[in-house]
Amino acid sequence: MKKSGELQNSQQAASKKITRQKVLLGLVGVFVVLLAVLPLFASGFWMRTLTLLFLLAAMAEGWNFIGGYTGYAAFGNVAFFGIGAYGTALSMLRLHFPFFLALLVGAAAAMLFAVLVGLPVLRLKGHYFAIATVALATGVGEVADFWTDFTGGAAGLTLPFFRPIQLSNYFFYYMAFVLVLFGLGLTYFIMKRKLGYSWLAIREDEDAAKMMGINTTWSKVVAFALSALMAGLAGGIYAYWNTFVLAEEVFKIEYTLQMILATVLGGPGTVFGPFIGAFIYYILITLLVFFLPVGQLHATILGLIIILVMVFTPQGVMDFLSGRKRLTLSALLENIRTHKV
Amino acid sequence: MNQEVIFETQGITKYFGGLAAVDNVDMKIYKGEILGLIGPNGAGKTTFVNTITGMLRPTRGRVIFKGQDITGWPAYRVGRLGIARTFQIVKPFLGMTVRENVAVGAMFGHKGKNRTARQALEKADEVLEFVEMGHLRNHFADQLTLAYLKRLELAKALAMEPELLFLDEVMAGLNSREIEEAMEMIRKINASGVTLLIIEHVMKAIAGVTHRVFVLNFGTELAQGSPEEVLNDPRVIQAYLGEKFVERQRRMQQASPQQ
Amino acid sequence: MGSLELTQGVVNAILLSGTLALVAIGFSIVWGILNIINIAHGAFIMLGAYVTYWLFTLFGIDPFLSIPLSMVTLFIVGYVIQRYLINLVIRAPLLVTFLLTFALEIVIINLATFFWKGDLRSVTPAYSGAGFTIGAVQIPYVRLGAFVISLLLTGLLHVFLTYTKTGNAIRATGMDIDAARLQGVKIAQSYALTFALGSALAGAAGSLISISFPIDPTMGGAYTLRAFLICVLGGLGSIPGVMLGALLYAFIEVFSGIYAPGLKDAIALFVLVFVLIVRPTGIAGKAFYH
Amino acid sequence: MKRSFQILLAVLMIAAMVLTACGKSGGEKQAAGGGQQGGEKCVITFGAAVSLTGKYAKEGEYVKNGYNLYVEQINKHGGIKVGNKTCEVALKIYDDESNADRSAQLVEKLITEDHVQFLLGPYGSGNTYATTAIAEKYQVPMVEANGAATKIFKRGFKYSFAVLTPAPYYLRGIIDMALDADPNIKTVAIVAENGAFALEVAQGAKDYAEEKGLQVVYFDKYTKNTKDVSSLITAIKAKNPDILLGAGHLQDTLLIVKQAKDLNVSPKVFGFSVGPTAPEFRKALGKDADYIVGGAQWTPELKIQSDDVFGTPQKFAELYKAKYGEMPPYQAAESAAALIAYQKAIEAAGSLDKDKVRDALASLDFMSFYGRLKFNEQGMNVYKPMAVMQNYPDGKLYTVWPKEAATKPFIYPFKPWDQR
Repeated sequence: MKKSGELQNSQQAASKKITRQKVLLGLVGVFVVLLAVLPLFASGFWMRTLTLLFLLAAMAEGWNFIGGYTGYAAFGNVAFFGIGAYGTALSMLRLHFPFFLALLVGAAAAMLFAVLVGLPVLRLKGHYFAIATVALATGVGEVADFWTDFTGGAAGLTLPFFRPIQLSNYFFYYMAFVLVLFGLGLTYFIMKRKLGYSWLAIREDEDAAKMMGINTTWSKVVAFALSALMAGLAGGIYAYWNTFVLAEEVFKIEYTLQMILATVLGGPGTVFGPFIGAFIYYILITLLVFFLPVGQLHATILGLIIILVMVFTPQGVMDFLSGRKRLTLSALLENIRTHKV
Repeated sequence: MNQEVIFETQGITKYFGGLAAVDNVDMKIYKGEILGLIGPNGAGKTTFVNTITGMLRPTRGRVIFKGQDITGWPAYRVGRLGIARTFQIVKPFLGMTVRENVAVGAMFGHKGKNRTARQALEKADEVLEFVEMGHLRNHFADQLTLAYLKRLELAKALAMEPELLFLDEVMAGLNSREIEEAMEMIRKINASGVTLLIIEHVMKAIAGVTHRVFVLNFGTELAQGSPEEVLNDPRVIQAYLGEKFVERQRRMQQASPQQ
Repeated sequence: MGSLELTQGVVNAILLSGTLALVAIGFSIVWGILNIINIAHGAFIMLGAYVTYWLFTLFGIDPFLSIPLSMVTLFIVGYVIQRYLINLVIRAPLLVTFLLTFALEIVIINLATFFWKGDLRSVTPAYSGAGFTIGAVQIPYVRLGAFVISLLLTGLLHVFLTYTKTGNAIRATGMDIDAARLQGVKIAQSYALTFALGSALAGAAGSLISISFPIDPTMGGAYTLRAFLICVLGGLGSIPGVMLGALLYAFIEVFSGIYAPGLKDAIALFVLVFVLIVRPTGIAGKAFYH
Repeated sequence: MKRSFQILLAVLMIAAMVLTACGKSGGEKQAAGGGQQGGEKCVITFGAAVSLTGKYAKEGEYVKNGYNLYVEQINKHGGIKVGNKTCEVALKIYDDESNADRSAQLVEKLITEDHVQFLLGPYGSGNTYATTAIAEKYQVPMVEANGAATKIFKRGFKYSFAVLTPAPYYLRGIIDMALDADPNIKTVAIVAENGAFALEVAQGAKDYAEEKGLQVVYFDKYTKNTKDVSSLITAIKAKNPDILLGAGHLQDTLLIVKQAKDLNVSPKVFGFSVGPTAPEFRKALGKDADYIVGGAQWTPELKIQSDDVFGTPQKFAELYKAKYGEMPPYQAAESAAALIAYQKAIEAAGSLDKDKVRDALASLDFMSFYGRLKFNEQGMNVYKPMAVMQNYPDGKLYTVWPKEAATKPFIYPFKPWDQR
């Protein structure tokens, strides 16, 4: 009797989940199409804003692999962005590679770095891992800033314009856009496969995962390297787009925080979370800067928003979107109940 | 029962700092049997299991599985080789559904290599039927009762299709009806050809299902033999009574302020 | 290398280590007992610095005398923040508290910039820059003073944690929260006190820093990172550990500063990562104080 | 209830669409100069992204003040002559938060949505880097006044111009002055912030010093936003140089002076590229600012007669002080000068056509209250010498170099810390 009851509502839950995912998928689909045709009527300003947004979303999707699915609080992913930028720029300037080849070189460099660093650092847990990654990112940034002979140092590197110049806006918009879609696809693909499950298992309980036959070191390094891939590609595109690379710009910790924020806002460990989160976050910022009369206090407003999210729904809006939770006051308060002293 | 040794430890020893948690233990497990491992709290039972399953590196000694020396192997290789275990403190993957929890075992366990994720999920359904949790497959693990969590722990291990299965206090905290079910389950697993080593405090279960019992005390072997002879062995009884006494003392100490 | 560089460097390092220890100690108890990485620690230091600055510029109060005031101010700030904000998410995953304190930092810095402007300010009492020389080695009074006061406060903290009821309660909370509860420790209360204590120490550090270095609203970030480095180098969980870490870090910073100024931080950071990797667990000492 | 998530997403999309489609309507509020596209009466709108928050908030404010002061004055005089009619001048300023990404985003907005005719520069080389690229992309002229790194102009851009003297020239005046005061000066130590601008300043100084037969005994760079340079000072102390030159920003300059005093380092000449001439320098250091010299793009004491709206540096200073209550820092002057360059170019071109104005700028040669405005083929103003100012014990700043512009003699040598 009891069992059959459970059976029913579990099935209901399941079916409801399915339909919701369908609806969600549909909506995102519409959204994507709109974005694809948007350049036809968007101003240069909005093209730039969205291009930056896409690059951010792509980085967030990358961070989601290690931070969202595998549960390792990586706070140094900007290193991959920076290395991608430098790798691309240097191979364009020094080796005279065409952009696309250079882009791959940059991404490869980022991934290589991720593997070399990941092997030792991914043995660390919690805060120690977090700060080790921060430290590495900052350190690498300083080296790039200081190593004048190789990276051009603080004077930076200048890249040629994309030609024909009238098309550059479109070129970079679609580059970034495709990168985001690639990220979505990659995420979806992996999470349907063993690798994806191994990440989840590691996030939930690394010891159990080990005991159940998962080579955790390997899984974690792959997650790290893939997040490096996304950030590296974003960095390469960014470099060519801005036509210059300065260490202080491409290694700034703000980027790390933005990608984490986007992911957490949207929902860590979900396919669409980082994408949606990036949108909420970046549109919000733009609104604050341009359209709200908050003078120079937009940073404060942003901070307060983060605080509210952290207090009320650290699982991100995807919890509600995917139907795992319902958007009710009690659902919001529940979080406090479960997390307060 | 047949006398083929499937698993063997030789002089396994594990030191933490200066003191030995497990000291020079020789244990044989015969194919197809259910071996009970008992001993008072802190006797080193769990440490012993951790040491021989690759969670910890032994300080000394050898671990042999099916004639192969697996001493110091990383846990995941041990798992893939056909040894599975459950944890005394259950380790469910809370953020995943019951079905996915079990599927992980089927993906990476003994026979996981030539399975896709989808096939693993199907395998998971089989196992869930076997442990009678099929109706819960789409629930998230954090929605389960303790009894079901314990059973999920079992299902995850079974999905690995092990030849040798270590059960670490799967019955602790269960009521007598649930214990009956669990015992039934263990017999069923054993009947399906899995060799088991079960760590238990529930003597009724030990007496009920095991073929042999191995007693650890202060990290060393105290006795081994058939359930009835071991459970009536005065040394064993003394060890347990003593343990209660020690237990009471520890409580008293805790009540007084630190340092 | 010149022997002057060497000796002066050593002196600088030792003097610096005092202030750094104070910078790190508050961060360390919060981390050790609440298991929170307080990104806003640097912002608190900044606030402390500004308290001293304003008391000095508006009322001409001597910077050293203003230390207690900035400690009290920050104590209150810290208490409120912990009691009514962080306590709400204290048991959430690390990422949450991490981002929460990060957001706090953003808000504090932005408000500071908004009200006090982004420009650099200095506290220059009559005796600033004065000092005495031993041989060719220069010892500025303010830095010596900062050093002494840091040691003093650290000592006081030790006494407080070891010999007072509240201190014991705090340590108990850090050791075993349930045991502490059994002993009737009010956890929420003791958490708030711990955080407030940490903030107060940050305030004191800020005051001292403001005497030797120019200050601005964004000054804090660098110190937060330093605090972390020091905690890791020295090992989390003990006051002597922090002081050792501070000394170690001071030497790294000063001497990499002499021989490779541009790579100052990079060197320190790579040392950190190295330490973390060679003894990943070794450093993670049990998080309580004794 | 069940719909909540759909609504949420829908709202999200609509928001995005609205912003994108009719984004052009946004962003009016921060316009400093009112009017947009002129119907009958013509208005020339200049746009700029300036740092009003973040690490360059202070400098950004000077820049903004300079721009605004000019606009106010020129409109008082009726406006800028374009052919036969005079046009009022409007200014549109955004806050770039001292962030290059934001800076680029805002300039793109100024061009594609606010449709400003001409662009003015931001503060700092980093942001100038980013924004000049945008201006070039849309072929809109940008006259900037606060990015001195020559690297910006070595990209072959056609539409970027800088009114200020390029970085490598910053410290030459001090070296000349020092040698003039005491020919026996032998050694110089140079420290630079590790930044595009500062490094060029330092390199320029190094080359020039060696050219003048001085021996550079110490040359190194320190991390950006450093909080402690005592190690550096210690190293320098060991070298005991005659001249100590610093290339960086106000922050570092203050730090170096404070800690040089702590460690009792007293060279005969104590000079910086940026800092000693800023009002905060004296404010922050009090008596310790005495005798320290700094290169200045411009000083209120310069003896210049010009027929621009300000006429003389003194008049500019007077107007500035009346409006903002303090003596004008050089950033304000050069920012105003950027607009003067535009004015003269537009008047010469007799049109608002971007390319005509651009060509007029390229061939401009005009003596403004700020100094000579003339650009080389790269768009840099290498024709204006740098002045040197000294903090006098009487608490005031005086121009001490070049001799012909000097209002007081250069006090030499620097008075050692321990003899004060």
